[in-house]
Amino acid sequence: MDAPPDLLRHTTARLSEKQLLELYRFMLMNRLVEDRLGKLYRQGKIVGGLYSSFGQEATSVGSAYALRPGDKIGPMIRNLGSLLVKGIRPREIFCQYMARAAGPTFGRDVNLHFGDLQRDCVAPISMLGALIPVLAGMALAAKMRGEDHVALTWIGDGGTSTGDFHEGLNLAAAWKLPFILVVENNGYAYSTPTGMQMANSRIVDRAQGYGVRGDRVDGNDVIAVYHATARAVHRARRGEGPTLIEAVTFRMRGHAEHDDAGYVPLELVEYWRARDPIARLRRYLVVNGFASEQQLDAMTEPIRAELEADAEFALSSPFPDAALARGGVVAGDGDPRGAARLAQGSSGWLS
Amino acid sequence: MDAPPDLLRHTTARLSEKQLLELYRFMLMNRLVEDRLGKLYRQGKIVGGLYSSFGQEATSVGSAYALRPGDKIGPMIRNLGSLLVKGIRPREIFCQYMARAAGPTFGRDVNLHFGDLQRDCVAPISMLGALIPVLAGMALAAKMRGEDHVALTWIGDGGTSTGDFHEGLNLAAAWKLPFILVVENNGYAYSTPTGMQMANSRIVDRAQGYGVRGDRVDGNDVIAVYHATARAVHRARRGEGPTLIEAVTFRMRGHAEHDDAGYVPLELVEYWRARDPIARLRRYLVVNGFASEQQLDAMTEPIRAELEADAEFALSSPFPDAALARGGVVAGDGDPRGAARLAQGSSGWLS
Amino acid sequence: MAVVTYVEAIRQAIWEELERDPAVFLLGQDVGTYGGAFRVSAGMLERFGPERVRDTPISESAIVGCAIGAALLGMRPIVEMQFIDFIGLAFNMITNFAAKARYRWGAGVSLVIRGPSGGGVHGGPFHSQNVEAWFAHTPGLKIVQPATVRDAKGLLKSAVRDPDPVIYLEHKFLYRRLKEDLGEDEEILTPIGRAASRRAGDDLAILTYGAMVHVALEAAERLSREDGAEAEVIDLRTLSPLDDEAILGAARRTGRILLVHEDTRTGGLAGELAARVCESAFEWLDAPVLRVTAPDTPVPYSPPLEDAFLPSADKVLDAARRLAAY
Amino acid sequence: MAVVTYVEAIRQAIWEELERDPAVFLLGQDVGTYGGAFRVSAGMLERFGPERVRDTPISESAIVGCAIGAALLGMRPIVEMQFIDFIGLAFNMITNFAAKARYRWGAGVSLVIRGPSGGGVHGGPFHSQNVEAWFAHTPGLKIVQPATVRDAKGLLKSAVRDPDPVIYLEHKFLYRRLKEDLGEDEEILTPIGRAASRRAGDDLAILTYGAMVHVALEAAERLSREDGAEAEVIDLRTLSPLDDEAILGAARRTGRILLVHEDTRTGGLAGELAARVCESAFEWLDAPVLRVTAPDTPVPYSPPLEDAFLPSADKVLDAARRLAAY
Ligand SMILES: Cc1ncc(C[n+]2csc(CCOP(=O)(O)OP(=O)(O)O)c2C)c(N)n1
Ligand SMILES: Cc1ncc(C[n+]2csc(CCOP(=O)(O)OP(=O)(O)O)c2C)c(N)n1
Ligand SMILES: [Mg+2]
Ligand SMILES: [Mg+2]
Repeated sequence: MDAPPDLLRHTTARLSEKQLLELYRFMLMNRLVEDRLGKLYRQGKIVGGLYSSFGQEATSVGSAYALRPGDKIGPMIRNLGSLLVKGIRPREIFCQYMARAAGPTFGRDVNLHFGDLQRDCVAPISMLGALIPVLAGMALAAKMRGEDHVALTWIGDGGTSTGDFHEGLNLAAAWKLPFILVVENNGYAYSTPTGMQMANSRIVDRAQGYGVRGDRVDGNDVIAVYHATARAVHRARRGEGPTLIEAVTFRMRGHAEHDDAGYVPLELVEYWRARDPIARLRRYLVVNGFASEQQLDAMTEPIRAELEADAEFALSSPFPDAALARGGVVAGDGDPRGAARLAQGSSGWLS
Repeated sequence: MDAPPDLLRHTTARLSEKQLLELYRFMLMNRLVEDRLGKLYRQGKIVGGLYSSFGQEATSVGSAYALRPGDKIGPMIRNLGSLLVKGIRPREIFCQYMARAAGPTFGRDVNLHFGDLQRDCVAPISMLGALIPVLAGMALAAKMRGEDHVALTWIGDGGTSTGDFHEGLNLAAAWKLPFILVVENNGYAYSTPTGMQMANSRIVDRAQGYGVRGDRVDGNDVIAVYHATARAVHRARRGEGPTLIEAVTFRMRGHAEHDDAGYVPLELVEYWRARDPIARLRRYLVVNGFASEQQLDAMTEPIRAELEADAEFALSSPFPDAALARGGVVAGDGDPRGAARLAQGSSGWLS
Repeated sequence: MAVVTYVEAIRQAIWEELERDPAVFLLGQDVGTYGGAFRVSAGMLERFGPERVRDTPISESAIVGCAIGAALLGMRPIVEMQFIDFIGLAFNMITNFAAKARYRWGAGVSLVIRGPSGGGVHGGPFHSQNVEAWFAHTPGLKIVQPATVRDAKGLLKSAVRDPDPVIYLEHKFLYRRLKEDLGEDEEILTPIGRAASRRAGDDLAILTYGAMVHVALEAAERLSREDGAEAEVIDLRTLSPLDDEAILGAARRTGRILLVHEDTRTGGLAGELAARVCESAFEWLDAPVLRVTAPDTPVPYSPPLEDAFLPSADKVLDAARRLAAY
Repeated sequence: MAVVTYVEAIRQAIWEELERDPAVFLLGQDVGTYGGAFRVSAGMLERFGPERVRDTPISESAIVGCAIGAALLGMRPIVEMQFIDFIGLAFNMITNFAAKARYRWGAGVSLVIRGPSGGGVHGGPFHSQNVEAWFAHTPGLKIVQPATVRDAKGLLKSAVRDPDPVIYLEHKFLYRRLKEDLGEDEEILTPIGRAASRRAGDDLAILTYGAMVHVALEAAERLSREDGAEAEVIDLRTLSPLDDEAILGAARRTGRILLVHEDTRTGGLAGELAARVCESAFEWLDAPVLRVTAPDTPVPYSPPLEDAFLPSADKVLDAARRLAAY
C-alpha cells in the first residue's frame, strides 16, 4: 500500500482475516449505498441535497470499527460508513434521504441527521463542530458512571475552524475524557482549500497545544485508520485522555451532488484516485492471500441485491402524514410518533 | 533580573535611557492609579467591581510601548497600563469607575469598558475573547488599505478557552494579518488554576498549530515583553503575519477587590512577589546606572499629586443626568452626548 | 425557623437535588473551590466531590454542549452561567442542539441552564441583561423565573426533574433582598407552566414576572391607597410555555391588562402576551393593553441612568392609572 | 429590458456597492472562487480581487467580529452567512459587540450581515429558519427582509450605506421564483424603516413580510373574488425599526388586523405588532387581532410536513374571513 511519505504506517496487521474481510465489506457497502443514492438522486427521488463520502470510506469505517458496542459516535454527513458499522440499515438511510415516514425521523430531518442511542448514534446538527462538545459530554457521562465506554466523532478540515472544535477538544483534554476526535482532512471545505482556511494545514500539530495525543494517519488506509483509532480507544479506556487523529484523505466528489467541484485541480483528483481506499485494501487482501479477486468480486452482488430491495422498500413507502408535523417538541405534548411507529408494524424502520 | 529558567531573555537592551525611564514611569503610574482606585473603592466611591493588574504591569506597558500611534489596541480589564501608554488620562479612568458624566462613556458602561479610536483604543465587551476577532478585523482594515499599522490585544489564560480565541487567531493566521495576541498567563482564571482549564498550560505551544510565531516571555520583565512585542510588530509590519506571545506572570490580587483569593497558595504569591515587575526594572535601572534610587523615588510624588487632582476632579464631578440614558443607540436617534460634551466644556474628558 | 434568602433557596434546591439523584451534577466557571461567583454552590465541592461539582474552562458553548451529551445518556446536568449575559455564547448549542433534539429524533435533553440575570445592581450592559425573549421564541425550551424565595427553590427543583431543557433565570437583584421562611419538612416543588396570583383585584390585572412582581405589587398598593382601584398582580413564573389560562382569565375578569417587564420593549415577552390577549380575549377588553418595560437601549451602568432605564413603581402606577381611568 | 430574479438583484446590489465605494467588501464561506453557495457573488472575485471578496474559514463568530473591527475603522463589510441558520454562532458578536457599540462608546458599526433564510425548499430544521425575532429584540440592530426583486436590490444597497449594523434576510424560496424588470438607469435605494402597501383594501389589513407577502396577496385576491371583501396587504420590509405610521395607519383605516409571518408563533414578530396595535390603536379596532404563523416546532423537512408547517394562502384566507365576518 503506497502512502504519502510522512503518514503513520501500520506495520503488522493485528486484524484477523475475518475482520479484514468485514472492513472490506463495510467499505464496499458504504460505496454501494452511496452509488444507489446517487442513482435515486439522478431520478429526482432524493429530497434535498445528496452528500457523498466517495474516497473517504476508510476513515469512517476504520475508525468506527475500532469501537465496541456502548461506545458512542457522532457521525457527520460523510460518515455513512460508521453508521453501517454501528448497525444502521441501508433502508433507513434510503427512507431518510427520500423524506419518507418510515425513515428514522419520520421525515422530520434531512439526510444522515438521525440518531439512535440504542445503536450508539447521535444525530448531528448542521452546525459544524457542535458534535465535539456533545460527544465529549457523552464521554464525561461514561467516566462519571465508571463505565469504560468511549465517545468518538469526526470533523472536517473546515470544521476545525469552529469555536466548538476548540472549546470541545480543550474541555475534553482538561478533563481527560475518553474521547476521540478524527479530523478528516480531505483538502477542501466546500470550495475552499485547506490552505486558505488555516496557516498550517498539518492539523495534527494542534494536538500538542491541547495537551492531547496526536496521530497523523493515511486516511485512505483503512488498516492504518483502524490501528490509530484502536490505540486511541485503548488509551481512552485506560484514562489517558483524548486523542486527535488527523486522517489525510480526499473528497472525490463535489461538496454535494449539485457541485461539480470544478475548482479542484485534476492532478489532485488523479493522485487520490490512485489511492482509492477500497482498491487498496483489495490489493492488500489479495497480495497477502487473505482473499482472491473472485471472492471479493462475489461480495458485491448480494449487497447490491439487498440494497435494491431496500431502495424498493423506501421508494414504495409513503411520505409522512401531515399530522406528524406536530407534537414531540417537549415531553407530554402529544407526540404522534409512537402511534406511527406502531402502525408501521414490522415493515417500519424499527423492525 | 532573575527570570524563571525557560523564559525568553532579553540580552542587550536596545532601549534608550529615556525609554527605559518612560517604561518605569508608566508602570509606576499604572500601579499608583490602581492604588488610588483601591482607596476610592474602600471609601465606597467605586460603582461596581474593581479590577487590579497589580503585578502584571509589565505585560500591559511593555507590549503597548512597542506600538506606534495608529496601531490599535483592544485592552482587557487588566490592561490599564496600556491605556496610559496610549494617552488615556487617569481622570477619565476615575470618572468612569465612579460612573460620572465626565467619564468617556458618560456613565453608560463600566470600569475600563471605553474606547477612543482617536487614541487607538477599542472598548472591550465583557465576553472574553471577543476582542480577538475584532482586533484582527482592524488589522485587516489596515492591510486592505496598505497602511502599516498593526493591531494588538490581550487575553488571559482563562480566555484562551473561548471559541473566539481560536476562531480569531486562526483567521488572523490564515490571512497573515498584522496582528499580535499577548496571552497573559497569570496562573488563574478567577479561582480556577490554569492547570484545570487546559491539559497543557504552556500556552505558547498552541502557536505552531495555528502556523503563527510563538514566543514565551517573562511577563514580569518589561524589557523582555517590550522586545518580544517589538519583534512581533516588526514581523507584522513586514507582512509576516500574527504572533502569539505568552507572557508568564501572576495575578497578585483577587479576581476583583471583593475576592480575597484565599484559594491561591501563599508560596505562589511569595514566589511572584519576589519578582515584582516594577521592583525588577528599578533594580535593573540602578544596577546598570540608568538612574539612581533617589531619582526613581522622586518620580512618585508628582504622579501622586496629579492623581490626587484627578481623583478630586472625578469625585466632585456630577453623575449623569437621566436624559443621558436614551439616544445614540443608532445614528440619528437624538444622541444626547454631543450636547453633554459641549456643556462639559473644557472640564470634560475630551479637553 | 428557616428564613432563607432567594440565593440561599437556589443553593438549597441544587443541594437537595444533588442529594436526591446521583445523575444530577453541576458545572460552570468557579462553581467548585470558589463556590460560584455568587456563592450559590458554596460547600458543594466538599460534599459532592469534584466529579459532580465541576469547575469548567471559559467555554460556554462547550459547557452546554457537554451537558447535552451527558443528558442524552441520562445524566441531569445543571449548568451555571457566571452571568446570564454569557448565554449568548451558547446560543447555537441551546437553540439548535438542545431545543430541537426531541422533535428531530426523539431524544430528550434534561438540562438546566441557570444564571444571574437582570439589572438594578449597576452591572452595566453586560452584567444586567434579561435574556428570556431570545429563548421564549425557540420551540423546545422551557423558561422560568422565580419572583419569590419559595419559587426560587421550587422552580429549580422542578426544572432539574423536567425531561426537557429549562432555562432558569434567577434575578440577582433579589438574591439577598428577599427573605422567606420556607419551613423545614416539606419538599418544595413549583409546577412549571403555572402562573400565580400575588394580589387580588378586579379593576385591572398586571401581568409580570421576576423582580418586577415586587414593583408591580408596590404600584398596586399605591393605586389602591391613592385611587381606590384594585389591581390583580399575576406572577407568570414560567415564561415558556405561558400559562394561557391565567393570562386569559385575568383579561376576562378585569378587561384591563397591564404588562410589565424589566426587559427591553420591542420584541419582549409583553408583545406575545398582548397578542394572546387581543387574539383570544378581545371581547372582554375594555381598554388598550398597555406595556411598561425598559426602553430599547442597552442597560446603562451609572445609577441615575439605570434608574431611568428600569421600570419603576412610579411608571407602573402611572400606566395603571391611565388604564383604570380609560 | 432588464428582467432579473430576486437573487440576481442581490448580486447586482453587492456588485454596484463594490463598484461605488472601495470601503465595501464581501466576506463569507465560499464567496470567492465558488461565487457563493447560491451564486450571489458569481464573478466578483474576478472583478474585485481576493482582498475585497474573501473566502473565510468556518468561523461565524470571527467573521462577524473581524467585520466589526474593519467597520470600526471605516470599512463597509458585507458578511454572508452560507445559510442564515448559522448566524446563531455569531449571536454574541452581533448582539453584544455590534449592536451596543454606538450606545456604549459612540462607535458606529456599519456592517451588513446577510444570508438565505426561510423555508419552503425542504431544507429541514437547520436550513430553513427565520431569525428576525431573535434580533428584533436587540436594540441597536436594524433588520430588513425584501419581498420583491426591487426591494431585494434597494434594501441591500441602503443597508450597505447605513451607519449601523443591518441584518438583511433574503428569502431563499424567492431567489429564482420572483422576476421583475428593474429598468436600466435609475439607482434603486429602498429606504430603511418604511413599509409598503402592496394592495389596497378597506375591510381589513394584512401585515406581513418576506415570502408571506405573496401568500397574503393570493389570499387577498381570493377573499375579494370569493367574498367580495377587500384586504389591504402591507409589506413591512423593515422589521426593525418598525414603521409605526404604516402599522397604526392600517389599524385605524380598517379596524381589522391580520398578522402573518412564516416564523414560528410564540415570541415572533407578530406579537410585537399586535402589542403596538392594541396599545396605540385600540379604539379603532373592530375585531381581535389575529395571527397566522408557523406553529411552535422546528421546521420539518419532508414535503407534507413542511406544507403543514408553513402558513398557506388557505390558512390566511381562513383567518381573513373570520376577521372580515367578525
Ligand atoms: C458552523 C457552520 N458554518 C457553515 C456551514 C456550511 N457548510 C456545510 S459543510 C461546509 C464545508 C465543510 O468542510 P469540511 O469541514 O472540511 O468538511 P467536508 O465537507 O470536507 O467533509 C460548510 C461551510 C456549516 N454546516 N456549519
Ligand atoms: C465568555 C465569558 N465567560 C465568562 C466570563 C466571566 N469572567 C470574567 S473574568 C473571568 C476569568 C478570566 O480569567 P483570565 O482569562 O485568566 O483573565 P485574568 O482575570 O486572569 O486576567 C471570568 C470567568 C466572561 N467575562 N466572559
Ligand atoms: Mg474538508
Ligand atoms: Mg488568568
